Amino acid sequence: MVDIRELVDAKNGTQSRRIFWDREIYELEMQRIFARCWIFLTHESLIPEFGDFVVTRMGEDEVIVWRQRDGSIKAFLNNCTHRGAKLCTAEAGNSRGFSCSYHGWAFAVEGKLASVPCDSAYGPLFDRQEWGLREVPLVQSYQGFVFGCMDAGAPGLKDYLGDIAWYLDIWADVPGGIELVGPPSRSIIQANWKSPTENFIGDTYHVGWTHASVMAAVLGQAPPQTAWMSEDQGFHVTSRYGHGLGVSTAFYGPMMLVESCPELHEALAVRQAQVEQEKGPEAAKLVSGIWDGSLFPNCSYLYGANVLKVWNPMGPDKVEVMTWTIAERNMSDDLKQRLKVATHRYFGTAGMLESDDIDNFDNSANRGYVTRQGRLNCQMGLGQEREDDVFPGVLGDYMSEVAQRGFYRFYADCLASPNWQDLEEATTRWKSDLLDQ
Amino acid sequence: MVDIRELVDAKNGTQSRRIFWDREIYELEMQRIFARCWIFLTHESLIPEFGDFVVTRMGEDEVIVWRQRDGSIKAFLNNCTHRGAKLCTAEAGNSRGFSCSYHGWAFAVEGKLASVPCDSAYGPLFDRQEWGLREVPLVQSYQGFVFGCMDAGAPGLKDYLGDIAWYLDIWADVPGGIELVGPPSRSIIQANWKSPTENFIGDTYHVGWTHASVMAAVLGQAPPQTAWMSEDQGFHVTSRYGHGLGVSTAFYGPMMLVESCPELHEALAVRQAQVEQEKGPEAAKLVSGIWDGSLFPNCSYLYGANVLKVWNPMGPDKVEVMTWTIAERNMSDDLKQRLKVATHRYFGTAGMLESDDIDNFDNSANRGYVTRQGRLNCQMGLGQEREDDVFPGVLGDYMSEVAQRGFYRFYADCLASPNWQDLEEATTRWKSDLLDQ
Amino acid sequence: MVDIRELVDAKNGTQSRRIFWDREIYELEMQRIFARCWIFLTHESLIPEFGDFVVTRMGEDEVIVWRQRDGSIKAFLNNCTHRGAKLCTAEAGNSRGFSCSYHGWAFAVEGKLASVPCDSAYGPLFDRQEWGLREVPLVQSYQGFVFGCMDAGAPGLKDYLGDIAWYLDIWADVPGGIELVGPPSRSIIQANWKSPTENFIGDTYHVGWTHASVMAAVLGQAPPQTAWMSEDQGFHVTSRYGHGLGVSTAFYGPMMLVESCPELHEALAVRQAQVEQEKGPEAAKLVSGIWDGSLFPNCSYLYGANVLKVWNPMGPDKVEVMTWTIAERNMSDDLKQRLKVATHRYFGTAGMLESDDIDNFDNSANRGYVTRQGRLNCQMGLGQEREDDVFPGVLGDYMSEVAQRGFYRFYADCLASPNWQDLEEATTRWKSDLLDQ
Amino acid sequence: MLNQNRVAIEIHHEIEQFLYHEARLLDNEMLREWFDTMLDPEIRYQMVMQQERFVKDKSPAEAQQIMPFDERHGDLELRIRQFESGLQTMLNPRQRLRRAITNIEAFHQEEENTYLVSSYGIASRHRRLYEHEQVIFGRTDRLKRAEDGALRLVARRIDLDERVVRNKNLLLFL
Amino acid sequence: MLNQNRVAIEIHHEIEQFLYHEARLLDNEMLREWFDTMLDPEIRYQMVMQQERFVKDKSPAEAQQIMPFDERHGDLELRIRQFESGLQTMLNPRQRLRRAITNIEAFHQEEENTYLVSSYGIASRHRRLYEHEQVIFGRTDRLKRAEDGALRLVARRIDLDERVVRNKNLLLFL
Amino acid sequence: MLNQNRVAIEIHHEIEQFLYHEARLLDNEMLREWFDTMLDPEIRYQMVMQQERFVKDKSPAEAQQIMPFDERHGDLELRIRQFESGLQTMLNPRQRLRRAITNIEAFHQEEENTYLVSSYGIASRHRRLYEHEQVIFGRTDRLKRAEDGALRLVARRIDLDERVVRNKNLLLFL
Ligand code: FES
Ligand code: FES
Ligand code: FES
Ligand SMILES: [Fe+3]
Ligand SMILES: [Fe+3]
Ligand SMILES: [Fe+3]
Repeated sequence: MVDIRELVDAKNGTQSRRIFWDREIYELEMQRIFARCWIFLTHESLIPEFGDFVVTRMGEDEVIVWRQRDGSIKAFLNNCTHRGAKLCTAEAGNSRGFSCSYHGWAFAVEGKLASVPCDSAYGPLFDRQEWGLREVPLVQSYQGFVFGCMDAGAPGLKDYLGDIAWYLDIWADVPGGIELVGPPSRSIIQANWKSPTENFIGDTYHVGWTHASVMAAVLGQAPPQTAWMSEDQGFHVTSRYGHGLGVSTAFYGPMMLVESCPELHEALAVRQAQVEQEKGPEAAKLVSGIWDGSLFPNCSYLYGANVLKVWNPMGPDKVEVMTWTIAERNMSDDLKQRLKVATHRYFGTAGMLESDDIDNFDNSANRGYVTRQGRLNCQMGLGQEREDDVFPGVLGDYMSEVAQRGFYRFYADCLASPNWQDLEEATTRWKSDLLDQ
Repeated sequence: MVDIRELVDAKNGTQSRRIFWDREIYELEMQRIFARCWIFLTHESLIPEFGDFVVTRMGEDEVIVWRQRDGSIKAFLNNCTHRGAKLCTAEAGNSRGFSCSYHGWAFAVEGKLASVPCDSAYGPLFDRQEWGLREVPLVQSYQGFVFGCMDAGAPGLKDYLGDIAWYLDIWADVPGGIELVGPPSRSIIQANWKSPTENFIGDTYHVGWTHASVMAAVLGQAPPQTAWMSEDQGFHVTSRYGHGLGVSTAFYGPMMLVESCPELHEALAVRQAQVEQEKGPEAAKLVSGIWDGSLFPNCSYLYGANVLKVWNPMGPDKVEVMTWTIAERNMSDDLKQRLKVATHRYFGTAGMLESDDIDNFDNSANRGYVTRQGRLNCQMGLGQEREDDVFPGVLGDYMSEVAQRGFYRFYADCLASPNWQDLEEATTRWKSDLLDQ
Repeated sequence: MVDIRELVDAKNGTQSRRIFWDREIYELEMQRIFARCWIFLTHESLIPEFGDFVVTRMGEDEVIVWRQRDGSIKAFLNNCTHRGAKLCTAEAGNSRGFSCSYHGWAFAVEGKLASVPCDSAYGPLFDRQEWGLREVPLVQSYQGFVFGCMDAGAPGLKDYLGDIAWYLDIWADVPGGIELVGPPSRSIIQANWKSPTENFIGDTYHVGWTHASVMAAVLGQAPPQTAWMSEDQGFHVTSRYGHGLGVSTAFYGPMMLVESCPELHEALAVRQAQVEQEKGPEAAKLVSGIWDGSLFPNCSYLYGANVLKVWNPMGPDKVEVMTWTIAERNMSDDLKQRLKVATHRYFGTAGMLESDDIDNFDNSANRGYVTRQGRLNCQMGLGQEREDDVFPGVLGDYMSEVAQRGFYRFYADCLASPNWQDLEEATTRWKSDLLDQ
Repeated sequence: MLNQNRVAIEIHHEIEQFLYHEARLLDNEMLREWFDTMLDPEIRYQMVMQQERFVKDKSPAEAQQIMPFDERHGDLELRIRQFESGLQTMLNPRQRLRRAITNIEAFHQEEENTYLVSSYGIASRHRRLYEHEQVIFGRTDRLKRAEDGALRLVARRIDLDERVVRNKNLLLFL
Repeated sequence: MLNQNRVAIEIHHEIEQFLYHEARLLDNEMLREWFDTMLDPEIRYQMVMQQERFVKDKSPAEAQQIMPFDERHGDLELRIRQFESGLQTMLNPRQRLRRAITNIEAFHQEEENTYLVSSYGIASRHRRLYEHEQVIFGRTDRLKRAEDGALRLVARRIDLDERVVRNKNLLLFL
Repeated sequence: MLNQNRVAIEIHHEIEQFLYHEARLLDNEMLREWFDTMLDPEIRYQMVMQQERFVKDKSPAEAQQIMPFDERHGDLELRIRQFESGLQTMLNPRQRLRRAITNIEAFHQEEENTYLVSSYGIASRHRRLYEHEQVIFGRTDRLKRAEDGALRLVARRIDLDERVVRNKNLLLFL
């Protein structure tokens, strides 16, 4: 059995390289993380109408996310319960039901086995009610972001987001709401799913170094790496269930987008005024910044650069990256399309920033028996965690690894806990553990 | 250890998805099924002369099947016993011996290590007699079909075929005998080996649905799926060791072949008369029908469409498909060649019917930890098993899954039994278990 | 747990096929062989100057081998200790330090973490001294060949080479020393790493058979296989730690090279005179022969054909082959380049001899559950081992498998021993065990 | 295919464009247009794979080769009707096929206005999210100039280099 | 792309050589020269992938397609400046890209001296010791003869056959 | 390879057909015919791979490159004799090689009747039941018109894009 506490030293901020490589650990992650936590499915804006659906994954399980007649959303395993063929072969569309390609069992939008060809051949021992699609037990939305959870014993989505919800509201609770502009770009990279997630959760550190080429192209020359660590840069946050984010207020969030989307200037000013009114001036300052963040386990976003990412695991060494553009619902269609192009220019599969990052995540660096005995360091700002009057969660400097440490703290708790009850217990004193350290 | 009874509920006709995915189960299959049961090797007609050989696989073990001087057939592992290099690199041919490419050890047709270059260098501790090719312990034929078995404790081939032999005789025991026209087409598909096997053993259900495009092309429009379930359609059979087959007497067997092979009309009439005389009018009716069948574990055939298939496992998610044309020995060479083309038009790698099927077998549908907790349904006609005065075995309707259930019943017994003695015991009451259910 | 003694019968010279296939055995090899024995890293001539480096592998662990300011050589795992990215992405070059591509941690030539960008963000709990590169504990040279060892408890390199050092001196201890001409060719083949190693350690047997096509091309017709087993052909040697080699004095070593490198004639005569003076006439005779040899576990060479090979494991079924040309330092640059071309003509990835060999090593011959129950034979000359007054080690005929048996004897001891102390004990009576047999 | 019978540059260009046009039609699933405008009614359309036999093997060719296609005009039309049925789940969502054609050489045949054409191809198929397959082949075509002046395909033999098909199926025209 | 508008053989040859020359420039990392000599200032440069949708899906094209590139002259120059920065660790050691171009067909456009060109491509990228990727694509270009008599690329649409990118990235010009 | 030295269309066509013909000869294992009819006795035949070095690396080229082939006429003949020996188990059953050649550009050299030719290639090898390998390469050839009027290959440099060979071996002519 895997010894979790040896793998992750949450207190000292170090991890074993084995968590990025071992198949045994990966299988445990599938079970205790991806079949237990809230997993991003889609945004409501992508399936607005009755019958709209997208197909996505929770861990390695493929699910259909489907708008119901009553406007609610359900999710089902995308597999026929008869002889097991894949049910829906499209990524997205609109349908009130799917017929299996093999023998024609027909499943309705609410998951029922609606009709069975030649059903009179079945006989009385077959009970059609029992063989509907297998439903994801929990599906809930927050700010239109739809999440699913395979474990009926999990806390509700809002509780799961915890301290982070306050922050999400700042950019997502806009009038009219936000939306994701699809379809997502998709690519498969050689990485463990945790590598890009930890990068987006709080890796201020790499920006000035890894992305120097983009800085040089855009700004004429690359600023020094320390440009991202001045006093008033902002902060990073961590939270009970591992989610984290960072805000730099020293940089103008949409700086890379405004050339093709100048309307963003004004939209941002409007939003800033709204937030000031709703949450006060401290919160309002965040609006014009650039944010990075990840929701545990595998959903990341950049506000300012306006991208949302999902890092779908495909084995310990492979990730499928999905990327959407974040827009406000009230924007014009034309602006949304320009935004889509502009965000992909930097963060798509041909993205100028994205391309810089991928080698850094390459999982092959963990190859080797001796190599994997080694530990990794995540100690920047260790011991400097703090609380704040305005900002929820536990904070660290903008240039710190407080959010990554929080991610691995909860990661370890998750793997070590056989169920949500134990997990709740294990994390109940998370804040004092951190602050009293 | 794998819990077989949890994986397969033979009584209720359900299976765990894990049997199509787990490497651990697959390894057990290699041991307890493919190194124990009778495995199709070739047909005698493909190696008629002394020295004729084909190379094929039993499970993942590669074997040379070789015609001996006395007309008997032996089979050997296709590997040199010296440093282990592959011995024969051709698929088929004629040779009285093979010399290993590495150091030239020469093995004779009967498997002996016939000569060792530089043998005087070996010294007295080396005993050449001990290092012949490893022989497959049992090789037997039925109607010219050659099977091998790695377990010397297995029942004889005729016993192993059991109730099914009666049916095979109908189309294979023709005057002059039948033959396979080769070479086989070969392709690798993403499937577990059980998926195509269960399809061919009794999947009437999919024909009208999956193959609607062919029906439309051939008939102008696709008939409804229920067209295959009328009263007098025929039946499916299952037998003690998992073999099964089905006959539809409502369809004219060679309907797809007669356009290019019109001689089949008459041949069929002749054969029908013979069978009537030998086995009676009930049996004769079957002659003009279309049959599907599989011999446990991985050999399938369609009489009427005249193809024989082997589904060679290459891991839990990969199968190499081999396809031969079935012909009567007494047919003209020209007819045999036309038959070869016509059968491949429908069931080759570019076959119009075959191509429809492959997605349905795709093993990736079992990806996902939660997905694999699910069960699959195989209950069509459950509880409606019956015996018949004329037809051996246990019968179900033509539109039923009786044969698939029988396949998985024996599959489970096979995996659960450490040896043939236990396996014989486990299956001894198979018929009453089924009928009294 | 793996039962080593069942896998390798050192006394009788047989092995289980499983050692060439099983993942479990492979993992144990990584631990008990590649993280324990001396592994070839490079030759001093390839990194002559301060800062010169090459990147190579020890087992699957990638290491930087780096010339220090004081002329010594150190080796380090090629991975950043921060978040684990690969450090050096070149194969070779010159540098006094490497900065990680991810966040810019900078490591100096002696392995220290020399500088950390934004280090003031770290805080007092971070100790930079602790996070230098992980160093290979032992790095030593013999005749300029640099080896590393992951186990600090290992005997010194000279002791590890044991009886073989005497032989190496004959061709490597030349005035001015020898050097390797790079860069190496690299290719990946489907083989277990032990297959090519055992081939080079003593496989006289295959030469006349496998390479008959080259003999025919060069000589007009291929001589019989027995041409390599005359009385005065030479001998093979095995030694305590598994290394072995063979010398044929009946063939003129550089016969394939002299056409493009005629200077070799004279160089050889000069060297022969030197050796006669240093080690006597018996040793001198070896100088004009052709030698094959492997150092346990995975470094091979041919003197006469002047190639050095490393067989780097990439899983149980894959090897990366690296090939260098052996030259004398005092040769002219022009001759070295001609030698490089000529050696690759025979032993590069397009090499006329190399190409003949690769199929023989193909690991797929071990596919199959029943196949892997089989054993392999390595008994040529078993029981004919002898000692010699002049030549160190235990000798067998040139046409024998004495060296292969010695390789697998130590291989088994290595896998069975939990540490070097036990391993020393297990091998202490190796010679009498062999000779009294 | 003797060197001296090579067609003149203009005819070569015409043939090359004919083959590229054909590939584009097929890649765009315009099978009926291909069938109607480019094929001669006398078409013989073959795809051939060889069994692995030793070089010295003496068995006749038909014992060594397998033909996934050996079609006449009517057989091809039957296959096209299957594609036109709209009922193949395999093609929904649509697959993306691309036939890159290279190494075109054309030679005059004895019969006037008839050309023997050799070409190589690399066909790629992408389908569903993750499936990607490639098939490498050589072709020997016979082209004839029809009465309307346009070229028609009279015979095609496709030689596949692979013995074991790695494609999900070969239900496609190369 | 009607068959009858095909350009004459000389123009076809010129266009073909233009595309091969372009591939060679790009493969040799001469991006600035490519930008300066082969692109029209009005260039529209697009790369398109399609989401997997059922054939009968009725949603508009922009809801089904994703464009890793939809660039104008200035956007392309920005990207070239990134390559020229010398700061991309991704390109050090250098990668080896090779764009094999096939199936070239060229047609006259209504506008004079303007050609519609269809071509296929197989681009390979080798980098580091073990990475090898391939991307298959079709291109539809618009070429214009500039005042200096030379051809310029006015528009390019690259259609990728793959839905899920298997390349480490697509930071390259096809 | 300056744009302005491109050969005229007729010569280009001749060179293209020469290269296709060569590929077909080699693919059909007619090595001796290739050797006798297409190679100049002064031939220099090189295949080159590059070690992975940082861009700024200052070591000389020969310290960075490895040549699986650097052959003269006699060396090539030696290799052909190996193929002709009939003793290579590697070639029995026979392997299937196919060299798809693309991106051909040809330029006049200073020396009369001499052409510098750049081309790309994708060579595929299928062998045994399951082996399939591909190698991507660029070639720079020097062709000369011999006294008999036919073209001959005087020099060939094959640049492999891969650093680590994935083929079982490279015992083949590209
Ligand atoms: S598998 Fe879906 S209907 Fe049978
Ligand atoms: S391995 Fe077969 S003769 Fe040595
Ligand atoms: S991973 Fe190397 S500096 Fe961060
Ligand atoms: Fe980044
Ligand atoms: Fe079917
Ligand atoms: Fe050899």
